[in-house]
Amino acid sequence: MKNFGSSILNQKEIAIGYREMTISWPQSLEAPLPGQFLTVKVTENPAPLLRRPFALSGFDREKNTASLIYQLRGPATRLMATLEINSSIEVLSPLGNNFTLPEKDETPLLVAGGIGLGPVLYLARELDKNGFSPRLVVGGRTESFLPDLSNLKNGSIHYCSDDGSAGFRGTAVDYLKSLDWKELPSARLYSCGPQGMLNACHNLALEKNIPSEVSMEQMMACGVGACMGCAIEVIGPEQYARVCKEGPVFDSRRIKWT
Amino acid sequence: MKNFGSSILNQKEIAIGYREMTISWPQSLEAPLPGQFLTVKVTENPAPLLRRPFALSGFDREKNTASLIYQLRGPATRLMATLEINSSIEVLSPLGNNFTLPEKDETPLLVAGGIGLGPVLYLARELDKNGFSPRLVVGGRTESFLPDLSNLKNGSIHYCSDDGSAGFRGTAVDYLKSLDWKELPSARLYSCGPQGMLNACHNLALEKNIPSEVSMEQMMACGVGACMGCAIEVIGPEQYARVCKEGPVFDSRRIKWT
Amino acid sequence: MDLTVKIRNKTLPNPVGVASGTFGYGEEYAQLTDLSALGALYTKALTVEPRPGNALPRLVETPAGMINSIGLANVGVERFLTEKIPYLETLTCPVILNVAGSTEEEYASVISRVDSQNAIWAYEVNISCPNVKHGGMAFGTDPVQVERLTKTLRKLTDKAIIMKLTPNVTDIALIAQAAEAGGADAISCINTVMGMVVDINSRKPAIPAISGGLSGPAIRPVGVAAVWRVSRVVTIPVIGLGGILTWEDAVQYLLAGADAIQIGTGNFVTPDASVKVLNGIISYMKEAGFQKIEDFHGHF
Amino acid sequence: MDLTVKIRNKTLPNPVGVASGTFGYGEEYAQLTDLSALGALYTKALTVEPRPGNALPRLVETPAGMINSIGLANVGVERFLTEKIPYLETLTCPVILNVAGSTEEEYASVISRVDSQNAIWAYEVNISCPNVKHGGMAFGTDPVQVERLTKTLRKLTDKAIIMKLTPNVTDIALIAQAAEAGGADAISCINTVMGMVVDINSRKPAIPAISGGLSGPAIRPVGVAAVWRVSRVVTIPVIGLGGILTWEDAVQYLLAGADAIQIGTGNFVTPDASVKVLNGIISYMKEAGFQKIEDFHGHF
Ligand SMILES: Cc1cc2nc3c(=O)[nH]c(=O)nc-3n(C[C@H](O)[C@H](O)[C@H](O)COP(=O)(O)OP(=O)(O)OC[C@H]3O[C@@H](n4cnc5c(N)ncnc54)[C@H](O)[C@@H]3O)c2cc1C
Ligand SMILES: Cc1cc2nc3c(=O)[nH]c(=O)nc-3n(C[C@H](O)[C@H](O)[C@H](O)COP(=O)(O)OP(=O)(O)OC[C@H]3O[C@@H](n4cnc5c(N)ncnc54)[C@H](O)[C@@H]3O)c2cc1C
Ligand SMILES: Cc1cc2nc3c(=O)[nH]c(=O)nc-3n(C[C@H](O)[C@H](O)[C@H](O)COP(=O)(O)O)c2cc1C
Ligand SMILES: Cc1cc2nc3c(=O)[nH]c(=O)nc-3n(C[C@H](O)[C@H](O)[C@H](O)COP(=O)(O)O)c2cc1C
Ligand code: FES
Ligand code: FES
Repeated sequence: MKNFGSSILNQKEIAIGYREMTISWPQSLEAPLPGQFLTVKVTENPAPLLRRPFALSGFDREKNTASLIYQLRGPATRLMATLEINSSIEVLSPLGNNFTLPEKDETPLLVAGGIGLGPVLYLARELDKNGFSPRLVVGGRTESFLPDLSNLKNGSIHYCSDDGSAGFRGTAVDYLKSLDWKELPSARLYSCGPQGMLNACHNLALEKNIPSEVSMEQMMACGVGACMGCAIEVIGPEQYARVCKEGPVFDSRRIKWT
Repeated sequence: MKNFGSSILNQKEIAIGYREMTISWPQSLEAPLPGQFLTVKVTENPAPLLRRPFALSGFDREKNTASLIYQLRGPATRLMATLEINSSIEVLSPLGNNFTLPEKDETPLLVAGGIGLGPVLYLARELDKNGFSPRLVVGGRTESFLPDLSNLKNGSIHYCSDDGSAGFRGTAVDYLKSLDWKELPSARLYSCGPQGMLNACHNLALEKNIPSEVSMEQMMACGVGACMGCAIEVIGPEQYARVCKEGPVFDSRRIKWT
Repeated sequence: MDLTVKIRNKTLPNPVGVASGTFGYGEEYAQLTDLSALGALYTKALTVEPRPGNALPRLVETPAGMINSIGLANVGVERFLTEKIPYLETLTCPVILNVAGSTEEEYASVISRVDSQNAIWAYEVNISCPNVKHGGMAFGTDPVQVERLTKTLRKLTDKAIIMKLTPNVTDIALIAQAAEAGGADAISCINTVMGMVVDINSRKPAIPAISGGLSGPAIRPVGVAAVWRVSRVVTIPVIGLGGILTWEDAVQYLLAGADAIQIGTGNFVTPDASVKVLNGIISYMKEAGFQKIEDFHGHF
Repeated sequence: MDLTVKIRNKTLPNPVGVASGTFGYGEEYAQLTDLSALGALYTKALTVEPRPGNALPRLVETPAGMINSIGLANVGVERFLTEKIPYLETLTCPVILNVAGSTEEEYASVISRVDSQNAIWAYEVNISCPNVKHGGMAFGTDPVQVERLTKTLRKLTDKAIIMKLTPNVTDIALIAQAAEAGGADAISCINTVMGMVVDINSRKPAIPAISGGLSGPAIRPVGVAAVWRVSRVVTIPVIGLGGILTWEDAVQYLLAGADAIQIGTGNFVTPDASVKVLNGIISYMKEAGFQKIEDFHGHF
């Protein structure tokens, strides 16, 4: 974990309203794992004040570059979009925990929606590299929300759109339900995206009795576990867990879904 | 007077730490006169909050473009320097009063220091165009503070630097004092720059018994005369005058110099 | 859609006003925004005698805000009647006169002397002023003084009396209740928050008065909280202000319990903020299916 | 150059501390900043019983600031002694325990139960908490309660007692005097300013507790003004905080009368803000020819 000045090496639009940014990574710093995130200080002016958290969407140990996918939403992401190549930003990373790797014989099912694409994509690529055959399911409202993803070697990518304008017509979870689950005796589910999607993934995992991890979101201030601001409700002896420290990845059975 | 969206047509460094910006001007809007200023809204974020005032340094009625010269000082000017050509800014102008034109037979003596260059340069060019022979005296600490100015047709430019690295060694007022005042029976003084320079110009004008106008500065909030924030002390029935409304140009005899 | 806001026996055409001290007497902004579209124009504070205002400089910027130390710079009642009233008479929007003083008698004297003017729609009483007879603490910090002052002024006029509260108190709800008990027709809140900036180069306060009034987006959460607390305990209309730049900010105030709002510092940033905010409120109401301003209330 | 700050019978190594609730127990920041360089580390508030903290979400950003509604989330005295003290014992910087409670007895109980710990350098008493026995108004809003609470706690320990004041009062100087009269060794000011944000999409308050504590640069002018007023009327050291991001901000506080400062929200923006601020203060002192912290005082 380190707070460092990073150079923007590249950034481009990958879907309407979504951008991918590639930044330099200090050689001395540990590589981020899929599921981990960074926080960005977007401006020296005091507004927007707080650093903004983004999941890593990729990492290249050889080139020492990391990438993130972000949606244009408010002041911070709008500012980020104006940053030119070679300009620098202040980054604090790697933060939080990471996705658990599947067992050797498990089929990894990965579900991404909206801003959840980054961490899931990173996980898919890592799993693919490590000999797994991840099935990456990407959901969006229409075709225009679906980024063009580089193909995986062993894995596969499945697009779903609510209006059927691309790929499967329906949600990512609808797609998963439509699979032939008999040929998926030992699957493991990973998801990141809107709360409703995560909850549906959790329910599916319960139904199919498979392990399931979700990457959660909450407003953050410190990002390092110091302020208790990013708490979410969990089941267990402690009522709350910190998304930035105990998370962002949680066993979906630990979350108190509401 | 209008608040309008303007395009940045050009901007470049003209001396170390000083930049000139050229912006588009609405066709329907009155032309700004030398001495008048504009205020710029630099960001949609609430910090820096207040609009920033800058004097016009030039205006082209044919092309409908205006320019300003600004010094990099703090958050607003730093942001302005990052604005790319064709990006837009919100401008409120023309604001304030303007310099009084000299009488036909008067020699206009113009004194500029630091951020006072803009309005004085605009005045010099206008006077030059109108058949006067303005003598523009530009003072700086060293050569590197002195911008390269396009030559005037009838007028002349005189550089002064405190360290003698360019032109006359000494202040702009020292230079004026060194002139042969017998050949300047009817001169008129205009100045804009640091308070000390303005005060020295005022004293010189008193000594030589010539008319003298100074362009003043004060922190501003509204820029249109509504808030009473930009008051300065003046001599007369009212204790204070608003720089944005009664000014920024004042007869130097009206100012309560301190 | 009904945008009117009832105060005493009259109605404001819409809930968006411009705040005292930030809009002069309107004339300065006439070229920049449509004055006839204003829900109300609150004038700069008026005192009996002319006041030159505070020493210089009077302004300093702060993070997402500014501090002003204008003082009660104004021309006094006499010149107000001859120099300002003629212009105000030409305006079609309601003009609310902001009234200030150092003693109860001064406030009373202002109102008595101007009350016959038809150009004045109502009074907004600025009680952030120090009471010279009570050790210089602001009128607005003591419920007893607030109730008494309100009662005194209430007797002098048939126009609405709006008491404008300072946020620099332990319990603003208590002050609002005192104003209502004294007969106020509405509450404006908030005035500026006490703040201070030190110039680290000169090692002096940035403004000679040492501390001044903080305004702008920085204090918006303070204003919204004040409106929420005040609107729980009074039955008269609450006019919310403090840090409103955009229509979204204004909607926050309305949802928190305000019946109307004012834009102060926001005018400096966006000269036609009032028109933009009003249009934004109208669009929001359309989308939400709100018919009237009260529909903003009671959601939590 | 002497950077130390004397409080009671001990000295802080330098004036730059990190504020309660924003720095955990230090462990979370150990990789990001040099903890041994801290003038003081103020821990998250400790209460007798564990508290889970407030409902979610707990944070919302505001212009140049943020509102938090963490509540007094902490593990309680028992687990503090077993889980937190061992780490705190490894730190070389002074650790100041922030103490909270709902009754005078609760505050007293915390101090009694932890006072033997050498890892605790002093106590900072958070009196922004509502007093359940006095109708829920915060302890820190009533000078009588503040003096009594300070007296009670003063008797229980030989360690320094720092009373941390809330800015949500009419006259903070009065509260500071009450703390001094009760035997406080220093004053910290300010805690957060009451603020509120409404989510205009859900039409609910952004945080379930409705209002929360505003912190960050937005409130810096409020904190500087409070330090100025308090430092005029007490003889004990004043520790200034509220909105410090940079060394320039810290110098403003010192010039306004603070003997030391704390960085709260600033840590979130710049994890090693404390080191940067300290270095900036040192450079400023060199340039100004200041030999000691008191040289910041008396310039106006
Ligand atoms: C662990 C984690 C990982 C994330 N990964 C990604 C990602 O890979 N790609 C992506 O596009 N977005 C991601 N987000 C969300 C991202 O942080 C917000 O989109 C971003 O902060 C928006 O900032 P803004 O100023 O543009 O918009 P704003 O208008 O400020 O905010 C829009 C929304 O973003 C969220 N948000 C704002 N500030 C914060 C904050 N300080 N902490 C957390 N959430 C905030 C809030 O829900 C807010 O309603 C992640 C969030 C978390 C907590
Ligand atoms: C009538 C007038 C004409 C001006 N013309 C020019 C010009 O032609 N070129 C130029 O470079 N500068 C000019 N200035 C000064 C210019 O406004 C400041 O340099 C600018 O505001 C700095 O902003 P900043 O955020 O970069 O720096 P900051 O760090 O915010 O400020 C640096 C200094 O600029 C001044 N300043 C800041 N904000 C304001 C404000 N709202 N109103 C007035 N002064 C402010 C203050 O003296 C401050 O100490 C003029 C000022 C006035 C009043
Ligand atoms: C420059 C300036 C002058 C002000 N003068 C007055 C005044 O004369 N009377 C008054 O009641 N309030 C005065 N105020 C307070 C505003 O009306 C308003 O209550 C406050 O600024 C908060 O709103 P804002 O954040 O929208 O500016 C003044 C504010 C500013 C910024
Ligand atoms: C997330 C958060 C938690 C806080 N928790 C406490 C606390 O437990 N006890 C306390 O006395 N102050 C607490 N505070 C207040 C800070 O210590 C500080 O007084 C306030 O935030 C103002 O300083 P700042 O603007 O530098 O943050 C908390 C502040 C924040 C932002
Ligand atoms: S953001 Fe501070 S604990 Fe998670
Ligand atoms: S800046 Fe408002 S009156 Fe001049």
